[in-house]
Amino acid sequence: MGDILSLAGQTLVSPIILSFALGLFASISRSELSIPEAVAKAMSIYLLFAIGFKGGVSLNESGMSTSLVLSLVAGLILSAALPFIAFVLLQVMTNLDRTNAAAVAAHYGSISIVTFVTAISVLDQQSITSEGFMVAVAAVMEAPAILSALYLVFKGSGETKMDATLWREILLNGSIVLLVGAFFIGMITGTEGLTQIDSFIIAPFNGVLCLFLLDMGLVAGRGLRQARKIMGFSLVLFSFIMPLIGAALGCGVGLAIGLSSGGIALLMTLCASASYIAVPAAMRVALPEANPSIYLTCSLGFTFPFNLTIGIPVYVAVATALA
Amino acid sequence: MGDILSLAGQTLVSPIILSFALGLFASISRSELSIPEAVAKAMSIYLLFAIGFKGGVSLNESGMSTSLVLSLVAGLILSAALPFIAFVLLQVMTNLDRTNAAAVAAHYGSISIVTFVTAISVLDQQSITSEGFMVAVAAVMEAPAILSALYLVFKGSGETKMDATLWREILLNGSIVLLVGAFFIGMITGTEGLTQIDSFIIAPFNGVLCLFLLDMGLVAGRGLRQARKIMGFSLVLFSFIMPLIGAALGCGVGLAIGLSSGGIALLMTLCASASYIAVPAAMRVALPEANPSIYLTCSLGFTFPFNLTIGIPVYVAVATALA
Amino acid sequence: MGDILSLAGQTLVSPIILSFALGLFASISRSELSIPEAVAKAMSIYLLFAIGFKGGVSLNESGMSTSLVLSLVAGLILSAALPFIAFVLLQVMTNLDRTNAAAVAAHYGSISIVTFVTAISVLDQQSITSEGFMVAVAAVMEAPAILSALYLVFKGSGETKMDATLWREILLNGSIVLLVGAFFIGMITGTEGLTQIDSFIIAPFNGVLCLFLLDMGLVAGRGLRQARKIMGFSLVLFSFIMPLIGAALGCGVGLAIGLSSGGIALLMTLCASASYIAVPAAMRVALPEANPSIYLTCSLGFTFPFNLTIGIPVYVAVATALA
Amino acid sequence: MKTHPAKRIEIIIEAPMERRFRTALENADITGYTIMPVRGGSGRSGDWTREGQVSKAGGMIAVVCIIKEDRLNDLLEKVFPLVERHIGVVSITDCEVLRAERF
Amino acid sequence: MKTHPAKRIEIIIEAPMERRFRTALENADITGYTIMPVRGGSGRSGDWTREGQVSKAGGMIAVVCIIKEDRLNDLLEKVFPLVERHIGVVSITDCEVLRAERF
Amino acid sequence: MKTHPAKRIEIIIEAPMERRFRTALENADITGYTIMPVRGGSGRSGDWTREGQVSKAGGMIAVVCIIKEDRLNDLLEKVFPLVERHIGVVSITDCEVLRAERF
Ligand SMILES: Nc1ncnc2c1ncn2[C@@H]1O[C@H](COP(=O)(O)O)[C@@H](O)[C@H]1O
Ligand SMILES: Nc1ncnc2c1ncn2[C@@H]1O[C@H](COP(=O)(O)O)[C@@H](O)[C@H]1O
Ligand SMILES: Nc1ncnc2c1ncn2[C@@H]1O[C@H](COP(=O)(O)O)[C@@H](O)[C@H]1O
Ligand code: NA
Ligand code: NA
Ligand code: NA
Repeated sequence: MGDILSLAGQTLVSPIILSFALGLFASISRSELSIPEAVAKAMSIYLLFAIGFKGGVSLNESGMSTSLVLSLVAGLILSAALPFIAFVLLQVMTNLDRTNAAAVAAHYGSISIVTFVTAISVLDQQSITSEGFMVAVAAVMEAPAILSALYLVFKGSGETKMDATLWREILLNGSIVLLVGAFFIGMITGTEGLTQIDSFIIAPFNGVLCLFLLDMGLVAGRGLRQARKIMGFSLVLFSFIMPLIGAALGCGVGLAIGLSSGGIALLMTLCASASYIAVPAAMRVALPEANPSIYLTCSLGFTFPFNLTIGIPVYVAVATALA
Repeated sequence: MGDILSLAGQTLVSPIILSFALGLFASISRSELSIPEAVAKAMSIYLLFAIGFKGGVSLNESGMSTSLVLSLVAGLILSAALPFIAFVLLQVMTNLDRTNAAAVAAHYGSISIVTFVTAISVLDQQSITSEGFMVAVAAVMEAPAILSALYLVFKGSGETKMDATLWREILLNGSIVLLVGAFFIGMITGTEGLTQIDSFIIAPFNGVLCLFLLDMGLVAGRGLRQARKIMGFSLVLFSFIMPLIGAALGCGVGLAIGLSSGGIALLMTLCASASYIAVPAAMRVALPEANPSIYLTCSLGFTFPFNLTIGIPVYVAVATALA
Repeated sequence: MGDILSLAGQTLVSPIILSFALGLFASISRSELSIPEAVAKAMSIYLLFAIGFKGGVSLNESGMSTSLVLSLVAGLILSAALPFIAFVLLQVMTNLDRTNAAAVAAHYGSISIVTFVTAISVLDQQSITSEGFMVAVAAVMEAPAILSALYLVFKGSGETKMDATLWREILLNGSIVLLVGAFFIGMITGTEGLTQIDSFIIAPFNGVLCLFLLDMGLVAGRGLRQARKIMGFSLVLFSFIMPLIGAALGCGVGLAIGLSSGGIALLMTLCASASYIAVPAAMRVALPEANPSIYLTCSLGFTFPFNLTIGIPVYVAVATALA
Repeated sequence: MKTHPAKRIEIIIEAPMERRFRTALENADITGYTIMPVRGGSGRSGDWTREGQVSKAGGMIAVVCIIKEDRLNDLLEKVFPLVERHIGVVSITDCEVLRAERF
Repeated sequence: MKTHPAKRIEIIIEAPMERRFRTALENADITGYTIMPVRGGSGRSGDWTREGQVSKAGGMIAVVCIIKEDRLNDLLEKVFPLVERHIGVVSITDCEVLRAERF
Repeated sequence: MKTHPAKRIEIIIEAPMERRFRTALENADITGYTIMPVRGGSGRSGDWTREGQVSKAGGMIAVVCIIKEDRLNDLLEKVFPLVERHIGVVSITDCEVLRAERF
C-alpha cells in the first residue's frame, strides 16, 4: 500500500500529469488558453505513429509468439464483453435510458490510447518492460465494443442499422489505421528503420505527450463545466467504478495468458480506459439519439483523469505485486 | 562601443535574426509565403511552455530568494508605470487622441515574450547566465500595463468599464496561464522532470524560434505595408525612443535590486519590449475605439524589429559593462 | 541490374516509403484518416527550411565554384526545355487539347521538392555525398517551366496573359522564397549557425518526412480514386515515361558538367519529378480552363509514387554506375 | 447584369455525418455544393467549440448548396431523412445567381 | 416539404469579443447559434488576414443565428449595444426552415 | 430597431485567385468584405477537400460582401470578368442591415 502511494505520488508530480492538471485548471477557471484543433490532431497523429512504430519494432525483435495471438484474442473478447457489464451496471446504478446507457457502455469497452501511452511512459520511468505487441492489442480493442453497444440497442427490434459505410468507418477508423499501419512499418523495418527516425519518435515523445495532455485537460475541463447540468452523482460514481472493474478483469485475463507484469499493467489500463475519440464519432453516426454530453463527460471528464492520476499507479503496483 | 558593434554584428548574422529578416523580406515583396495560424499558435505555445518550464527548473535549483520577491515587485511596478511615461511622450510627440495614445501606451508597459526569449538565446550563445525567475517577472509584467492604460482613458469620466469578465480575461490570459503554469511545473518537478522532456523543450528550441520569427517577420511586414497610410514620422520615432527609455529604467531598477548582468539585460529587454499578443486582444475588448493598426504597427512593425536587431545587443552589452 | 533491384528493395522497405504506402492504402480503402491542412503546410515549411539551410551550410563549407554556376544554368535550361518535350509527347500519345497538354507539361518541367528530399535521404542512407548547391538548382528549376507552358498556349494568339502580379506570384512563390531564403541563411551563418539549430533541422528530419509522405499518400490516393473517370491509359503511360526521359536528360547534362555521382542522381531526380504545389496553383490562375484533376493526377497520383518507389533507386544506381 | 432566381440552402450538421451527407447529395443528383468549417456553437445540446478537439464527434460542418428552385423539393425530400435523426439545422433563402446554366 | 418562415442573422465581429457575445446571446435567451471562422477581410480599418497570427486581436468570427421572426427585435435590441462600439457587421435575411419547433 | 435594405453577395472562388480578387474589389471601390475558409465541396470538376493539402491550388474561399443595392450592378460588372474564366459561384441575397452608413 505504501508502495502504491509512493508510486502514485511519483506519477503525480511528473510533468505529464501536471500538464494535464494545468489544462484542467485553465479551463475550469475559464482562461482563454486553447490549443488549435489542427495542432491537437497533429499531436495525436504523432503519438499514434510513434507508439505504433515502436511496438512494431519491438515485436520484430522479440519475434512472433503464441502469447501474441492469445493476447489479441483476449483483447477482442474483453472489448466485446465489457460493454455488457457496463450496460448492466448503468441500468442498475443510474436512470439512463437504453440508448444512452448503451452509448456510454460502448466507450468503456473500447480504449483510450492516451491513457495507454501514459501507462507506457510510467512503466518506462520505472524500467519495467512490457510486450511490444500490446500496441496491437490496443488496436484490436478499439472497435468490438461499438458492435456490442449497437447489439444492445437494436436486439429484438429487428433493425440492424449496420450498413457497409458504418462497418468501414468503425474498422478503418483513422486511429486504428494509423496505429496498425505504423505497427506494421515498425515490424517490417525493425531496428534499422528505428535508427532512421528515433530522434523523431523517441526523443521528443514525452514532451509532446505533455502538451497533448495539457490539451486534454483543457477539453476535459470544458466538459466538466457543462457537466453539472446533466451528470447525476450515480453517473459520476459509475465513471470511477467501471475502470476498476475493467482493470480487475484485465488483470485476471493477463495473468491467465501469462503476460509479463508490464504487459498485465497495460492490459489493465486498456480495459480500464474509456474511448473519447473513435467511439464518440461512431455514436454520433449510429446512435444520434444518445446525448454526447453524457458519454463524453463520463469518459473524458471523470474516467480519464481518474486513470491518469490514481488508476495507472494502482494498476502498475498491482501488476508488479502479482506477476 | 566596438564591443557593442561586434556583438550586434554577431547577433545579426544568427539564424534567428536572419529568419526574421527573411519573413520581413517575403511579406514586403508581397510573396505569398505564409504560415498557418494554427502553426503559429502551436509554436507560441511551445515557446511559452519551454521557457516557463526551464525557468521553473532553474528556480528549483537555486531556491527562493529575496531577490526573487524584489524582482517580481519591481516588474509589477515597472509594467504599471511605463504606460504613464509612454502616454506623456505620445501626447508630446504625436497628435494621437487620448484613447489611441493610452492604447499604444499599454503595449509598451507590457512585454513581448518572443523578444524576451530571443534575449535569453543571445545570452546563452555568450554563456552569460541569468536568474531563472526572470520568466516569472515576465509573467507579472504582462497585465498591469493594461490597467494603467484603462485608468488613463477613464479617469475623471466616472466610468470604469472593468467588469469581472475583463479582469479574468486580463489576468487569466492564455499566455500568462501557460507561462506561469509551466513555470510551476518546472519548479515542482525540477531537474528530474527536465530530464524527462529536455529533448523536447531544449534541443529543438532555437530551431522553433527561427520559424516563429520567420512568421513574426511575415506578420510585421504585412503591418508595415499598411503603415504608410497611418503612421506619421513622430510615431515611428516614438517606437524607437520608448524602448530605450524602458531599457534605461529597467537597467536602473535591475542594478538597484542587485540582479546579475544577465538578469539586468533581461529586465531591460522586458521593459523595452512591447506586447503584440495579449494587450492588442485586451484593447479590442476594452478600448474598441482605438485603432488596432496604430498600436500593432508601433509594437510589431517598429519596436519589435528594433529590439531584435539593435536593442538586445545593446542591452546585453550595457548590462555586462555595468554589472 | 541486381544492384538496382537490391537498392530498390532496400529503399522500398524504409519507413519513409512505407509511410507513403500506408497513406495510399488508407485513402484508397476510404479510411477517414487525414492530416489537417495546417499541419501538412507546417511539415512542408519545415522540410523546405531544413533542406535549404543545410544546402547553404554545405555551400559555405565547400565554397563557390564554376560547377555551381554551370549547374544553375543547366537547371534553368532543363526546366524551360522539358515542357516542350512533354508537350510533344502528350500530343502524340494522348488526346488532350492544347491547354491541358501545356498545363501538364508545365508540371514536368518544374520539380517536386519532396521527391528531391527523398532522394537526398536515400543518398544519405548509402553515404553517397552530393553537391550542397543542388538545393539552389532545385529552386531555380521551379519557375521556368511555367513560362514555357504559357508560351505554348499563347504563342501566335498575341495574348500574353502575363501581368506583373502573375510574374511575382511565380517568381516569389512561397516555396521558392523559403527554400532560397533558408539557403542564404545557411550560407551566411555556416556551420556555426548549423550547430545552433541542428537538433531541430537534422535530427527529426527523416521522421517528419515520414509523416509528410503519409499525408502525400493520403492526398495522392484521393486523387487516384477520382482518376478512373478522367485518366486514359495513354495518360498513365505518359506519367511513367516522362520521368524516365527527364532523368535521362538530367543524367547526360550532369555528366557533361561534371557533377559527382550524388549530384547526378539528384539532377536526374529533379528532371524526373513533377511539381504538385507551385505549378498547380499557378495554373489555376493563369490557365483556369485546364482541368486540375488531370494535371494533379498525373503528377501526384502516378509520377510521384513512381519516382519514390522505382525512379529514385534506379537514378541512384545509374548515377553511381556512370560517374 | 442578368441574374436568375435560385435557392441557397444551408445545412449545419454533425461532422461525422459528412461522408454520408455527401453520398445522400450525390444520390439526389446534387453535385454542386460547398462545405464550410464551423468553429463552435450552441444548441439544445449545449455549447461547444472545436478548439483542441481531436475527435470529429464534437464538431459540425456547414453545407451550402445553391440550386434551381424546381429542384428544391427533391433535395429536401431525399436529404431530410438523413438529417431527421440528427441535429442538423436547415435553412433556405431566395437568391439570385449569375450563369444559371451552372445550377 | 413543409417549411416555415424565419430569420437568418449573420454577425461578423471581432474574435476577442466571442465570449461576451455568447453571454449576450444567452442573456437574450438565444441558445441556438453557430460560429464560423473568418480568414480575412477588409473594412474601414484596413485589410487583414489570419495567416500566421497568434493574437486573437487580429481576427473576426461570423455568428449565424436562425430565429423565429417574432424574436428578431428582441435579439437585436439585446445584442446591439454590444456590437455598437465594435466593428461588427450585422445582416438579416429572410429564410425558410424545416422543423419550426426547433427555433 | 431600424434596419435598412442591402444586398449580401457570396462568391465562392479558387483560393489562388484571392489576391487578384481583392484587388478587383478594391478597384471597384468595395472596401468592405469578409473572406471565409472553405473545407471542401463538389462541382462539375469533381469532389475535393482541403485536408492534408499543401498547395493552394486545391482550395476555394468564400467572399461575403454586403453592399447597398445601388452599388450591386457596379460590383457585378467590375468583378464578373475575373470570375468568368474561373469556377466561381456567385449568389446574391436580399438582406437588412443595421447602421446603413457603414455600407
Ligand atoms: N437556431 C440556430 N441557429 C444557428 N445554428 C444553430 C441553431 N440551433 C442549433 N444550431 C447549431 O446546431 C448545433 C446543434 O444544435 P442542437 O441540436 O440544438 O444542440 C448547435 O451546436 C449549433 O451549432
Ligand atoms: N460591407 C461588408 N461586407 C462584409 N464584411 C464586412 C463589410 N464591412 C466590414 N466587414 C468586415 O468587418 C471587418 C471590420 O470592418 P471595419 O470596421 O469597417 O474595418 C472587416 O475587416 C470585414 O471582415
Ligand atoms: N451549386 C453549388 N452550390 C454551392 N457551391 C457550389 C455549387 N457548384 C459549385 N460549387 C463550389 O464551387 C466549386 C467548383 O465548382 P465547379 O466549377 O462546378 O467544379 C465546387 O467544388 C464547390 O465548392
Ligand atoms: Na476499456
Ligand atoms: Na515593456
Ligand atoms: Na521535372
